[in-house]
Amino acid sequence: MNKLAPTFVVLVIGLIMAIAVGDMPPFGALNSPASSYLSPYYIKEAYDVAGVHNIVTAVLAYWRGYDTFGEVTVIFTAGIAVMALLGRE
Amino acid sequence: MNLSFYLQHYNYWICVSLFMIGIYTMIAKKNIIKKFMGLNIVDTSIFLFFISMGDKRNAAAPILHAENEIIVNNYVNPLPSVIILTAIVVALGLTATALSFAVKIYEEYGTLNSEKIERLW
Amino acid sequence: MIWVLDILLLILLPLTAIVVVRSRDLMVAAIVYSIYSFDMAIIYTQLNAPDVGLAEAAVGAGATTILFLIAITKTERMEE
Amino acid sequence: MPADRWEDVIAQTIARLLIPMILLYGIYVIFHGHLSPGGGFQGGVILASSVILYSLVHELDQATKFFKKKFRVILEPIGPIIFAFIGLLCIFFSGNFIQYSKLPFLGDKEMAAVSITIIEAGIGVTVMAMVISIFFSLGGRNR
Repeated sequence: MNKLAPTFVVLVIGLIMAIAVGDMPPFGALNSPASSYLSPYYIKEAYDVAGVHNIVTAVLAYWRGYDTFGEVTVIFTAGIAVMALLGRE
Repeated sequence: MNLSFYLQHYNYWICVSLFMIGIYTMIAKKNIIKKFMGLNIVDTSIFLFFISMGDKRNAAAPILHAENEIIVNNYVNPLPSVIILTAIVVALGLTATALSFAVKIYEEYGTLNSEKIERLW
Repeated sequence: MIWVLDILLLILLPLTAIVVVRSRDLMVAAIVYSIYSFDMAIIYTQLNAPDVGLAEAAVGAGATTILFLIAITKTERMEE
Repeated sequence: MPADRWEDVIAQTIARLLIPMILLYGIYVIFHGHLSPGGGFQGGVILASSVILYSLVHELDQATKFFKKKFRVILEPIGPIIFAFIGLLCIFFSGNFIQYSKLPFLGDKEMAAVSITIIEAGIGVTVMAMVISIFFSLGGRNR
Protein backbone atom coordinates (compact mmCIF):
# COMPACT_ATOMS: atom_id res chain seq x y z
CA MET A 1 0.00 0.00 0.00
CA ASN A 2 2.84 2.31 0.82
CA LYS A 3 4.31 1.84 -2.66
CA LEU A 4 1.03 2.73 -4.36
CA ALA A 5 0.41 5.96 -2.45
CA PRO A 6 2.69 8.24 -4.58
CA THR A 7 1.14 6.92 -7.79
CA PHE A 8 -2.34 7.64 -6.47
CA VAL A 9 -1.42 11.21 -5.48
CA VAL A 10 0.20 11.83 -8.86
CA LEU A 11 -2.83 10.50 -10.73
CA VAL A 12 -5.17 12.77 -8.76
CA ILE A 13 -2.98 15.79 -9.54
CA GLY A 14 -2.88 14.81 -13.21
CA LEU A 15 -6.68 14.47 -13.35
CA ILE A 16 -7.13 17.96 -11.89
CA MET A 17 -4.63 19.44 -14.35
CA ALA A 18 -6.26 17.63 -17.29
CA ILE A 19 -9.61 19.18 -16.39
CA ALA A 20 -7.90 22.58 -16.22
CA VAL A 21 -6.21 22.14 -19.60
CA GLY A 22 -9.62 21.60 -21.20
CA ASP A 23 -10.45 25.25 -20.59
CA MET A 24 -7.30 26.64 -22.21
CA PRO A 25 -7.56 28.43 -25.56
CA PRO A 26 -6.21 26.51 -28.59
CA PHE A 27 -2.47 26.40 -29.09
CA GLY A 28 -1.26 29.43 -31.07
CA ALA A 29 -4.53 31.38 -30.98
CA LEU A 30 -4.20 35.04 -31.97
CA ASN A 31 -6.81 36.44 -29.55
CA SER A 32 -6.11 34.39 -26.45
CA PRO A 33 -6.55 36.21 -23.10
CA ALA A 34 -2.83 36.06 -22.35
CA SER A 35 -1.89 38.12 -25.39
CA SER A 36 -4.78 40.52 -25.87
CA TYR A 37 -4.75 43.02 -22.97
CA LEU A 38 -1.27 44.12 -21.91
CA SER A 39 1.27 42.85 -24.41
CA PRO A 40 0.10 44.90 -27.47
CA TYR A 41 1.05 48.03 -25.52
CA TYR A 42 4.56 46.73 -24.92
CA ILE A 43 5.02 45.70 -28.56
CA LYS A 44 3.83 49.08 -29.87
CA GLU A 45 5.67 51.33 -27.43
CA ALA A 46 8.98 49.49 -26.96
CA TYR A 47 11.00 51.47 -29.48
CA ASP A 48 9.35 54.82 -28.86
CA VAL A 49 9.75 54.77 -25.07
CA ALA A 50 12.79 52.62 -24.33
CA GLY A 51 14.75 52.98 -27.57
CA VAL A 52 15.56 49.26 -27.75
CA HIS A 53 14.80 46.80 -30.54
CA ASN A 54 14.63 43.69 -28.38
CA ILE A 55 11.26 43.87 -26.63
CA VAL A 56 12.24 41.33 -23.99
CA THR A 57 15.19 43.47 -22.85
CA ALA A 58 13.02 46.59 -22.86
CA VAL A 59 10.36 45.02 -20.62
CA LEU A 60 13.02 43.42 -18.42
CA ALA A 61 15.00 46.56 -17.66
CA TYR A 62 12.52 49.40 -18.18
CA TRP A 63 8.96 48.52 -17.21
CA ARG A 64 9.82 45.67 -14.86
CA GLY A 65 12.91 47.22 -13.32
CA TYR A 66 11.86 46.53 -9.75
CA ASP A 67 11.46 42.84 -10.60
CA THR A 68 14.94 42.63 -12.09
CA PHE A 69 16.43 44.53 -9.15
CA GLY A 70 14.97 42.03 -6.69
CA GLU A 71 16.11 39.17 -8.86
CA VAL A 72 19.72 40.40 -8.97
CA THR A 73 19.58 40.66 -5.19
CA VAL A 74 18.37 37.05 -5.02
CA ILE A 75 21.32 35.91 -7.16
CA PHE A 76 23.74 37.85 -4.97
CA THR A 77 22.23 36.26 -1.85
CA ALA A 78 22.53 32.77 -3.35
CA GLY A 79 26.22 33.25 -4.14
CA ILE A 80 26.97 34.63 -0.67
CA ALA A 81 25.00 31.76 0.95
CA VAL A 82 26.97 29.09 -0.91
CA MET A 83 30.27 30.80 -0.08
CA ALA A 84 29.30 31.00 3.59
CA LEU A 85 28.05 27.40 3.73
CA LEU A 86 31.14 25.70 2.32
CA GLY A 87 33.85 28.30 2.26
CA ARG A 88 36.83 25.99 1.89
CA GLU A 89 38.86 26.17 -1.29
CA MET B 1 -14.31 16.37 -27.03
CA ASN B 2 -13.17 15.01 -30.34
CA LEU B 3 -9.73 14.28 -31.75
CA SER B 4 -8.97 17.81 -32.90
CA PHE B 5 -9.52 19.06 -29.34
CA TYR B 6 -6.66 16.87 -28.16
CA LEU B 7 -4.47 17.74 -31.12
CA GLN B 8 -4.89 21.48 -30.57
CA HIS B 9 -3.53 21.21 -27.02
CA TYR B 10 -0.59 18.87 -27.53
CA ASN B 11 1.97 21.08 -25.75
CA TYR B 12 -0.20 21.28 -22.66
CA TRP B 13 -0.52 17.47 -22.42
CA ILE B 14 3.28 17.17 -22.53
CA CYS B 15 3.46 19.77 -19.72
CA VAL B 16 0.97 17.81 -17.61
CA SER B 17 2.88 14.54 -18.07
CA LEU B 18 6.22 16.19 -17.19
CA PHE B 19 4.67 17.71 -14.06
CA MET B 20 3.37 14.29 -13.01
CA ILE B 21 6.79 12.66 -13.56
CA GLY B 22 8.53 15.35 -11.50
CA ILE B 23 6.07 15.18 -8.63
CA TYR B 24 6.38 11.38 -8.58
CA THR B 25 10.17 11.71 -8.36
CA MET B 26 9.94 14.18 -5.49
CA ILE B 27 7.55 11.98 -3.51
CA ALA B 28 8.66 8.41 -4.17
CA LYS B 29 12.45 8.51 -4.54
CA LYS B 30 14.55 8.44 -1.37
CA ASN B 31 17.81 9.94 -2.68
CA ILE B 32 18.11 13.69 -2.09
CA ILE B 33 19.91 14.49 -5.36
CA LYS B 34 17.25 12.55 -7.28
CA LYS B 35 14.65 14.70 -5.52
CA PHE B 36 16.43 17.83 -6.77
CA MET B 37 16.35 16.46 -10.32
CA GLY B 38 12.59 15.98 -9.95
CA LEU B 39 12.33 19.59 -8.73
CA ASN B 40 14.15 20.77 -11.85
CA ILE B 41 11.82 18.73 -14.08
CA VAL B 42 8.78 20.35 -12.41
CA ASP B 43 10.38 23.79 -12.96
CA THR B 44 10.99 23.10 -16.63
CA SER B 45 7.45 21.83 -17.23
CA ILE B 46 6.04 25.08 -15.85
CA PHE B 47 8.41 27.09 -18.07
CA LEU B 48 7.24 25.15 -21.14
CA PHE B 49 3.61 25.83 -20.15
CA PHE B 50 4.23 29.59 -19.96
CA ILE B 51 6.15 29.75 -23.23
CA SER B 52 3.50 27.79 -25.12
CA MET B 53 0.84 30.14 -23.75
CA GLY B 54 2.55 33.12 -25.38
CA ASP B 55 2.94 31.66 -28.87
CA LYS B 56 1.01 32.96 -31.86
CA ARG B 57 0.39 31.34 -35.22
CA ASN B 58 2.63 32.63 -38.07
CA ALA B 59 4.44 35.13 -35.86
CA ALA B 60 8.12 35.99 -35.40
CA ALA B 61 10.36 36.40 -32.38
CA PRO B 62 9.82 39.60 -30.30
CA ILE B 63 12.62 41.62 -31.91
CA LEU B 64 11.54 44.65 -33.94
CA HIS B 65 12.85 44.76 -37.49
CA ALA B 66 10.97 47.88 -38.69
CA GLU B 67 10.38 50.80 -36.35
CA ASN B 68 7.77 52.64 -38.40
CA GLU B 69 4.86 50.30 -38.90
CA ILE B 70 4.37 47.76 -36.14
CA ILE B 71 1.73 45.07 -36.62
CA VAL B 72 1.01 43.47 -33.26
CA ASN B 73 0.11 40.03 -34.58
CA ASN B 74 3.50 39.66 -36.29
CA TYR B 75 5.34 39.35 -32.97
CA VAL B 76 4.74 36.79 -30.24
CA ASN B 77 3.85 37.77 -26.69
CA PRO B 78 7.06 39.01 -24.96
CA LEU B 79 5.74 38.91 -21.40
CA PRO B 80 6.10 35.12 -20.66
CA SER B 81 9.68 35.28 -21.99
CA VAL B 82 10.55 37.99 -19.46
CA ILE B 83 9.05 36.13 -16.51
CA ILE B 84 10.64 32.80 -17.46
CA LEU B 85 14.04 34.42 -18.13
CA THR B 86 14.28 35.56 -14.52
CA ALA B 87 12.83 32.29 -13.23
CA ILE B 88 15.52 30.17 -14.96
CA VAL B 89 18.36 31.99 -13.20
CA VAL B 90 16.54 31.82 -9.84
CA ALA B 91 16.20 28.05 -10.41
CA LEU B 92 20.00 27.90 -10.88
CA GLY B 93 20.56 29.65 -7.54
CA LEU B 94 18.04 27.37 -5.83
CA THR B 95 19.74 24.24 -7.21
CA ALA B 96 23.20 25.46 -6.15
CA THR B 97 22.10 26.21 -2.58
CA ALA B 98 20.27 22.88 -2.31
CA LEU B 99 23.28 20.91 -3.60
CA SER B 100 25.63 22.61 -1.15
CA PHE B 101 23.23 21.64 1.65
CA ALA B 102 23.28 18.06 0.33
CA VAL B 103 27.10 17.98 0.42
CA LYS B 104 27.03 19.28 4.01
CA ILE B 105 24.45 16.61 4.97
CA TYR B 106 26.62 13.88 3.45
CA GLU B 107 29.64 15.10 5.41
CA GLU B 108 27.60 15.07 8.63
CA TYR B 109 25.62 11.81 8.35
CA GLY B 110 27.39 9.76 5.68
CA THR B 111 24.27 8.97 3.67
CA LEU B 112 21.89 10.60 1.20
CA ASN B 113 18.83 8.48 1.98
CA SER B 114 16.18 10.75 3.45
CA GLU B 115 14.63 8.11 5.73
CA LYS B 116 18.02 7.24 7.25
CA ILE B 117 18.72 10.93 7.77
CA GLU B 118 15.41 11.33 9.59
CA ARG B 119 16.26 8.34 11.79
CA LEU B 120 19.74 9.66 12.61
CA TRP B 121 18.65 13.19 13.25
CA MET C 1 6.05 19.27 -42.41
CA ILE C 2 7.85 21.09 -39.62
CA TRP C 3 5.22 19.94 -37.11
CA VAL C 4 6.46 16.34 -37.40
CA LEU C 5 9.87 17.43 -36.07
CA ASP C 6 8.11 19.47 -33.40
CA ILE C 7 6.07 16.50 -32.18
CA LEU C 8 9.15 14.24 -32.23
CA LEU C 9 11.05 16.72 -30.04
CA LEU C 10 8.07 16.94 -27.68
CA ILE C 11 7.83 13.14 -27.40
CA LEU C 12 11.55 12.94 -26.55
CA LEU C 13 10.93 15.02 -23.39
CA PRO C 14 8.90 12.48 -21.33
CA LEU C 15 11.15 9.63 -22.51
CA THR C 16 14.31 11.32 -21.20
CA ALA C 17 12.47 12.36 -18.02
CA ILE C 18 11.49 8.73 -17.40
CA VAL C 19 15.13 7.67 -17.92
CA VAL C 20 16.20 10.31 -15.37
CA VAL C 21 13.70 8.95 -12.86
CA ARG C 22 14.33 5.23 -13.39
CA SER C 23 18.12 5.01 -13.55
CA ARG C 24 19.97 3.77 -10.46
CA ASP C 25 23.25 5.43 -11.48
CA LEU C 26 23.13 9.13 -10.62
CA MET C 27 25.85 9.97 -13.16
CA VAL C 28 23.67 8.57 -15.97
CA ALA C 29 20.72 10.56 -14.61
CA ALA C 30 22.72 13.82 -14.66
CA ILE C 31 23.93 13.33 -18.23
CA VAL C 32 20.48 12.38 -19.50
CA TYR C 33 19.18 15.48 -17.70
CA SER C 34 21.59 17.48 -19.88
CA ILE C 35 20.03 15.93 -23.01
CA TYR C 36 16.56 16.75 -21.66
CA SER C 37 17.53 20.36 -21.03
CA PHE C 38 19.07 20.84 -24.47
CA ASP C 39 15.93 19.39 -26.09
CA MET C 40 13.90 21.89 -24.07
CA ALA C 41 16.12 24.72 -25.37
CA ILE C 42 15.45 23.68 -28.97
CA ILE C 43 11.71 23.64 -28.27
CA TYR C 44 11.85 27.17 -26.80
CA THR C 45 13.59 28.43 -29.92
CA GLN C 46 10.98 26.66 -32.04
CA LEU C 47 8.24 28.45 -30.07
CA ASN C 48 9.75 31.88 -31.00
CA ALA C 49 11.39 32.67 -27.66
CA PRO C 50 15.14 32.81 -28.52
CA ASP C 51 16.11 34.63 -25.31
CA VAL C 52 14.74 31.85 -23.15
CA GLY C 53 16.31 29.23 -25.43
CA LEU C 54 19.75 30.81 -25.05
CA ALA C 55 19.36 31.03 -21.27
CA GLU C 56 18.18 27.42 -20.99
CA ALA C 57 21.03 26.13 -23.18
CA ALA C 58 23.59 27.98 -21.06
CA VAL C 59 22.07 27.42 -17.62
CA GLY C 60 20.27 24.09 -17.84
CA ALA C 61 22.54 22.10 -20.13
CA GLY C 62 25.76 23.69 -18.90
CA ALA C 63 25.81 25.00 -15.35
CA THR C 64 23.18 22.83 -13.66
CA THR C 65 24.61 19.59 -15.08
CA ILE C 66 28.13 20.52 -13.96
CA LEU C 67 26.86 21.31 -10.46
CA PHE C 68 25.06 17.95 -10.32
CA LEU C 69 28.21 16.13 -11.46
CA ILE C 70 30.36 17.89 -8.85
CA ALA C 71 27.87 17.09 -6.09
CA ILE C 72 27.76 13.42 -7.18
CA THR C 73 31.55 13.10 -7.14
CA LYS C 74 31.62 14.72 -3.69
CA THR C 75 29.05 12.25 -2.31
CA GLU C 76 28.16 8.75 -3.48
CA ARG C 77 27.41 7.67 -7.03
CA MET C 78 24.95 4.78 -6.81
CA GLU C 79 21.46 5.14 -5.47
CA GLU C 80 20.68 2.28 -3.10
CA MET D 1 52.97 17.19 -8.31
CA PRO D 2 50.29 14.85 -6.98
CA ALA D 3 49.90 11.42 -8.47
CA ASP D 4 46.23 11.73 -9.34
CA ARG D 5 46.70 14.88 -11.36
CA TRP D 6 44.96 14.65 -14.72
CA GLU D 7 46.53 16.38 -17.67
CA ASP D 8 45.87 16.01 -21.37
CA VAL D 9 47.80 17.91 -24.02
CA ILE D 10 45.06 17.71 -26.67
CA ALA D 11 42.38 19.01 -24.31
CA GLN D 12 44.63 21.83 -23.12
CA THR D 13 45.44 22.91 -26.68
CA ILE D 14 41.82 22.86 -27.78
CA ALA D 15 40.81 24.78 -24.65
CA ARG D 16 43.51 27.38 -25.32
CA LEU D 17 41.96 27.94 -28.76
CA LEU D 18 38.37 27.90 -27.51
CA ILE D 19 38.48 30.08 -24.39
CA PRO D 20 39.07 33.46 -26.17
CA MET D 21 36.21 32.73 -28.54
CA ILE D 22 33.87 31.89 -25.64
CA LEU D 23 34.89 35.10 -23.85
CA LEU D 24 34.31 37.17 -27.01
CA TYR D 25 30.92 35.55 -27.58
CA GLY D 26 29.88 36.20 -23.98
CA ILE D 27 30.82 39.88 -24.22
CA TYR D 28 28.96 40.10 -27.56
CA VAL D 29 25.85 38.55 -26.02
CA ILE D 30 25.92 41.04 -23.14
CA PHE D 31 26.58 44.24 -25.09
CA HIS D 32 24.49 43.38 -28.15
CA GLY D 33 21.53 42.33 -26.03
CA HIS D 34 19.36 45.28 -27.04
CA LEU D 35 19.47 44.44 -30.77
CA SER D 36 19.52 40.64 -30.81
CA PRO D 37 18.63 37.79 -28.44
CA GLY D 38 20.77 38.01 -25.35
CA GLY D 39 21.30 40.01 -22.23
CA GLY D 40 23.00 40.00 -18.89
CA PHE D 41 21.86 36.63 -17.57
CA GLN D 42 22.84 34.55 -20.60
CA GLY D 43 26.12 36.38 -21.21
CA GLY D 44 27.16 36.08 -17.57
CA VAL D 45 26.66 32.32 -17.59
CA ILE D 46 28.58 32.02 -20.89
CA LEU D 47 31.50 34.06 -19.46
CA ALA D 48 31.53 31.86 -16.35
CA SER D 49 31.51 28.69 -18.46
CA SER D 50 34.86 29.68 -20.01
CA VAL D 51 36.43 29.84 -16.54
CA ILE D 52 34.82 26.48 -15.70
CA LEU D 53 36.33 24.98 -18.88
CA TYR D 54 39.76 26.32 -17.90
CA SER D 55 39.58 24.81 -14.43
CA LEU D 56 38.32 21.47 -15.79
CA VAL D 57 41.24 21.18 -18.19
CA HIS D 58 43.92 22.51 -15.84
CA GLU D 59 44.00 22.15 -12.09
CA LEU D 60 41.50 24.00 -9.89
CA ASP D 61 44.28 25.81 -8.00
CA GLN D 62 45.49 27.52 -11.17
CA ALA D 63 42.01 28.90 -11.82
CA THR D 64 41.65 30.18 -8.27
CA LYS D 65 44.82 32.20 -8.77
CA PHE D 66 42.97 34.50 -11.16
CA PHE D 67 39.76 34.71 -9.15
CA LYS D 68 40.76 34.89 -5.51
CA LYS D 69 38.09 35.05 -2.84
CA LYS D 70 38.76 38.71 -2.04
CA PHE D 71 38.40 39.61 -5.73
CA ARG D 72 35.14 37.67 -6.10
CA VAL D 73 33.69 39.27 -2.97
CA ILE D 74 34.37 42.65 -4.56
CA LEU D 75 33.05 41.54 -7.98
CA GLU D 76 29.78 40.03 -6.80
CA PRO D 77 27.79 43.07 -5.51
CA ILE D 78 28.59 45.19 -8.59
CA GLY D 79 25.20 44.50 -10.24
CA PRO D 80 22.92 45.60 -7.36
CA ILE D 81 25.19 48.59 -6.68
CA ILE D 82 25.02 49.81 -10.30
CA PHE D 83 21.26 49.22 -10.43
CA ALA D 84 20.62 51.08 -7.18
CA PHE D 85 22.99 53.91 -8.16
CA ILE D 86 21.24 54.58 -11.48
CA GLY D 87 17.81 54.27 -9.86
CA LEU D 88 18.70 56.73 -7.12
CA LEU D 89 20.27 59.09 -9.67
CA CYS D 90 16.86 59.25 -11.37
CA ILE D 91 15.35 60.27 -8.02
CA PHE D 92 18.04 62.95 -7.71
CA PHE D 93 16.93 64.45 -11.05
CA SER D 94 13.26 64.61 -9.92
CA GLY D 95 11.96 61.38 -11.38
CA ASN D 96 10.73 58.06 -10.05
CA PHE D 97 13.02 55.23 -8.98
CA ILE D 98 14.03 53.87 -12.40
CA GLN D 99 12.57 56.49 -14.73
CA TYR D 100 15.58 56.75 -17.03
CA SER D 101 14.16 59.48 -19.23
CA LYS D 102 14.58 62.03 -16.44
CA LEU D 103 18.37 61.82 -16.71
CA PRO D 104 19.55 65.04 -18.39
CA PHE D 105 22.60 63.91 -20.38
CA LEU D 106 21.05 62.78 -23.69
CA GLY D 107 17.62 62.60 -25.25
CA ASP D 108 14.86 60.50 -23.71
CA LYS D 109 15.15 57.40 -25.85
CA GLU D 110 18.94 57.39 -26.05
CA MET D 111 19.31 57.85 -22.29
CA ALA D 112 17.00 54.89 -21.67
CA ALA D 113 18.95 52.69 -24.11
CA VAL D 114 22.33 53.64 -22.58
CA SER D 115 21.04 53.01 -19.03
CA ILE D 116 19.63 49.62 -20.07
CA THR D 117 23.01 48.62 -21.54
CA ILE D 118 24.92 49.66 -18.40
CA ILE D 119 22.49 47.78 -16.17
CA GLU D 120 22.77 44.64 -18.32
CA ALA D 121 26.57 44.79 -18.01
CA GLY D 122 26.27 44.98 -14.21
CA ILE D 123 23.88 42.02 -14.17
CA GLY D 124 26.35 40.05 -16.32
CA VAL D 125 29.25 40.69 -13.92
CA THR D 126 27.13 39.61 -10.93
CA VAL D 127 25.91 36.41 -12.57
CA MET D 128 29.46 35.53 -13.71
CA ALA D 129 30.90 36.00 -10.21
CA MET D 130 28.05 34.00 -8.66
CA VAL D 131 28.45 30.98 -10.95
CA ILE D 132 32.26 31.01 -10.59
CA SER D 133 32.12 31.22 -6.80
CA ILE D 134 29.52 28.45 -6.59
CA PHE D 135 31.75 26.24 -8.77
CA PHE D 136 34.86 26.96 -6.72
CA SER D 137 33.15 26.50 -3.36
CA LEU D 138 31.33 23.30 -4.34
CA GLY D 139 34.35 21.78 -6.07
CA GLY D 140 36.86 22.45 -3.32
CA ARG D 141 39.74 20.09 -2.79
CA ASN D 142 39.10 18.13 0.42
CA ARG D 143 35.83 16.23 0.61
